Amino acid sequence: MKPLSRRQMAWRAAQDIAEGTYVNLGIGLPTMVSDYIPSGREIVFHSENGILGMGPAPKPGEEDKDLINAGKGLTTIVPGGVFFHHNDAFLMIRGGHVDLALLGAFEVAENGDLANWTTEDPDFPPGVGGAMDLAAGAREVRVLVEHTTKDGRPRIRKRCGYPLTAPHCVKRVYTNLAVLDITPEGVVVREMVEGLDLGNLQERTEARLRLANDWKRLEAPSL
Amino acid sequence: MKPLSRRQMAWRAAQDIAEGTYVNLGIGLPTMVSDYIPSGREIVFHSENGILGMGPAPKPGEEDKDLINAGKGLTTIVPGGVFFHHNDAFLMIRGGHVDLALLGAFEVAENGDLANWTTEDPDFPPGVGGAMDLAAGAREVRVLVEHTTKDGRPRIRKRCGYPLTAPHCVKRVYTNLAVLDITPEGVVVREMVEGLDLGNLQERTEARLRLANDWKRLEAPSL
Amino acid sequence: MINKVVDNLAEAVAGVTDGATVLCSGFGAVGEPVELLNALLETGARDLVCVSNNAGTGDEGLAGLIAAGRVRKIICSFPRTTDPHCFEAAYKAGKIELEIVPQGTLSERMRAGAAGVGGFYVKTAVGTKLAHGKEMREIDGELYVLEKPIKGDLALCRADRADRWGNLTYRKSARNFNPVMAMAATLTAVQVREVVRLGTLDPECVVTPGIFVDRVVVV
Amino acid sequence: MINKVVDNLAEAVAGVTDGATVLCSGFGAVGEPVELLNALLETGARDLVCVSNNAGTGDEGLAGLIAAGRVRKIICSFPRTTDPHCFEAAYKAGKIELEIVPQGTLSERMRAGAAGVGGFYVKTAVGTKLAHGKEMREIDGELYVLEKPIKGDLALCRADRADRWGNLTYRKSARNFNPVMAMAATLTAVQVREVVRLGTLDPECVVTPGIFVDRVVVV
Repeated sequence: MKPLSRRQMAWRAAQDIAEGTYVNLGIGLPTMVSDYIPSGREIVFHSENGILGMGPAPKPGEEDKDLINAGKGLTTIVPGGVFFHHNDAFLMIRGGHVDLALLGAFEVAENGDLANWTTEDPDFPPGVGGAMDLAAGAREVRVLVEHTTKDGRPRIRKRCGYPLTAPHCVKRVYTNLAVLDITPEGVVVREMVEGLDLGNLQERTEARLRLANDWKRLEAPSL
Repeated sequence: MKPLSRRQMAWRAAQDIAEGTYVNLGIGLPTMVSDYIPSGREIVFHSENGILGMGPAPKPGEEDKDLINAGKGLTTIVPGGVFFHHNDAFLMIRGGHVDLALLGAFEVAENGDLANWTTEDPDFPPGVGGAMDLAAGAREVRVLVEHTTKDGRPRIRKRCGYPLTAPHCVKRVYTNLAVLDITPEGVVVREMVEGLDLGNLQERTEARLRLANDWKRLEAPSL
Repeated sequence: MINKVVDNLAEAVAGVTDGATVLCSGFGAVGEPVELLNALLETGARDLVCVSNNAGTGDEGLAGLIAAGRVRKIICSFPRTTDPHCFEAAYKAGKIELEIVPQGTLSERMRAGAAGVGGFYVKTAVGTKLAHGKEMREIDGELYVLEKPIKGDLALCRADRADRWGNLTYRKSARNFNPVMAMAATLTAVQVREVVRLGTLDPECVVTPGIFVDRVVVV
Repeated sequence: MINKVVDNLAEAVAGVTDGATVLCSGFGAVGEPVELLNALLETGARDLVCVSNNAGTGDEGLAGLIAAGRVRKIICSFPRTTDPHCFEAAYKAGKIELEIVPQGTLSERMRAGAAGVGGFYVKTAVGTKLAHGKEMREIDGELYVLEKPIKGDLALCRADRADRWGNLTYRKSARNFNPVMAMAATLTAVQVREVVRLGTLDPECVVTPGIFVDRVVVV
């Protein structure tokens, strides 16, 4: 079995983004997706702190402390990029103008429920940021997440155990083992990595899986 | 008796506007108020179609068809003036950021009710424009209106006969005969033109009047 | 390459269907996308619900649509502006339905449609006949009326400059309803004076980001 | 002559009282009015309710107020941002109350406070524990939660340039919460990099019109 690396997961998610899509990338793994957009394909990246047309991280010497992304890392804008205030940034999210939110997750349930904001760890104060706005508002929500936790517990579940970010919002999940669609008929496997069959994958998944008739091998270049 | 002319009414209302006030002037007579602000006093005029810092009508040759006021007449902006969209223009009104609205009226009632948007004439379709937003939203509403109709019926009434624009909103009324304050204790006469006493004024007024102890003659320069 | 600039007015309004709700920008004739409205007339679309501050000036644009009997209903704050004879004739003949909405509420209802707000409470119109039949609510001792969002199937707007991503700037008071209407429709078409190269518009001064715009046409 | 420019930071925050609700702008440290917040600390005001996206970075600004025990409650979307040690210490010691609000709802609640909107319905947080205890409503077949406005007694903001009327422009993503917070308070004080002569700022590019601003101080 050849699980994808995190970079390969980001690459795989990037391939599905059509030209002209307005995309918000969550903090962490999803942020890496912008590195793997096929060249020549114009995608407009939205940042909750008031940017459309966000570009790559700045080159050394070109950093501007007033230009940051949602994760508070330094960023840039591309030609055509614009600035606006927080209220307009979230009007775009809540009003369904952002076509796609690619988010991280703790858990996704077979009905599309998403849990990605708190594990209720008593040692840390909770924080939600823009997670609920994105999950409830973006026209489509896709998730990037390792298929299981480090100790092997499944993250694709029948019901989420952690508090929900939004119910019924996730349409597609990219894991290190598979590409899964959340459909009214359940969780459908679109792609699996080499060396896995449905039985092996089901063992690592709490949600009931169905194999798409036209399923494919999940493959990514070395990155 | 020396009733004020319309220009003198506008002049009188202008004298009460303190420096730094954000003012919206209604269409018609109130629009003339801007001509009589004492020189050197900075007042910021707001227009519902997205202007702060509206100036006088343009000089011949300086007209710009994209720069109009709420009455659709050509206007100008002064240094410090800015443009914004309709939604922000009405956020300023509804949110109480506009300090003062000076409006015309068909009738004002002794409880501060204002009727200034429709006489329910069946020959004309009704139209409200920004009248209700201003009456309900501006921090203070004052009215400029002839004391009676052309055929002598009082416009300052116990209750408005025409449909209301907003209840309990008018604080002060400038007429061609008097300056009246709408108070919790009723309508108080602050100023009357020469040749009138309270009895004469009451005859022209349906609302019950009280004379302020410190009432004054209502006087205005020839204009 | 993203390119929202279309070749002509017909392309800009292509696909509108009978019965559509059309947000028609402008304050009187200023900021009114007259040529786009004329193009809408040429599509033959009928039974339209038009949302606009006024109800048409002169004979062109929104007035022309009304004169041709294409507008079933108009939602506006003030139908009678400069030269409203097309609307007045249709109204007197009982050929057009009129819904009067206070101007700020009209704008805010469209913003709600754009912002994913399902309803909101304002004091405007409380205690007046324009609140009749609407739900009231007391909040912190004051009465408010519940207002519902307005979403357009199509918005027709007018701007000054655009780029191929649909970023827009406006000119003076011609901005008026354009930014809020551009946000509030499924399909937004904008007529502009000039299209400039991507990256030319100052990113601090773009008023309508291209995310709200679908088609741009130079007039 | 209207002149909103004050001489120093102490004047800019003068008059704030114990128990005040203070809107503290910034997204992390970007756009945070650090010097105004430091000046607020020096006033000695306590028992404050602070509204901010985060809960302070490092030791200055909002973090300094929290470390000094001046903040009774913080309303924010994400308390833990870069270096939140002042907040974390206060939170673990049970010395600060925390209300978590989704970021867009936080912004929209302040806009409602600014716009005379008494309440509004959004889908954000429906079906989650952040909607517990809030009123729900079904609109057109979908569930919404009722959200209430937030108004500040004081807003502390940071901008790039200003004029004596209080018109403001911002710089890149330092704009963030500043425009909405500037609108939503009874008293708005802004620290700026530069004050320019009236008429210098392009009237098409002013982001916050001076009507929302009370005091400007150059830092």
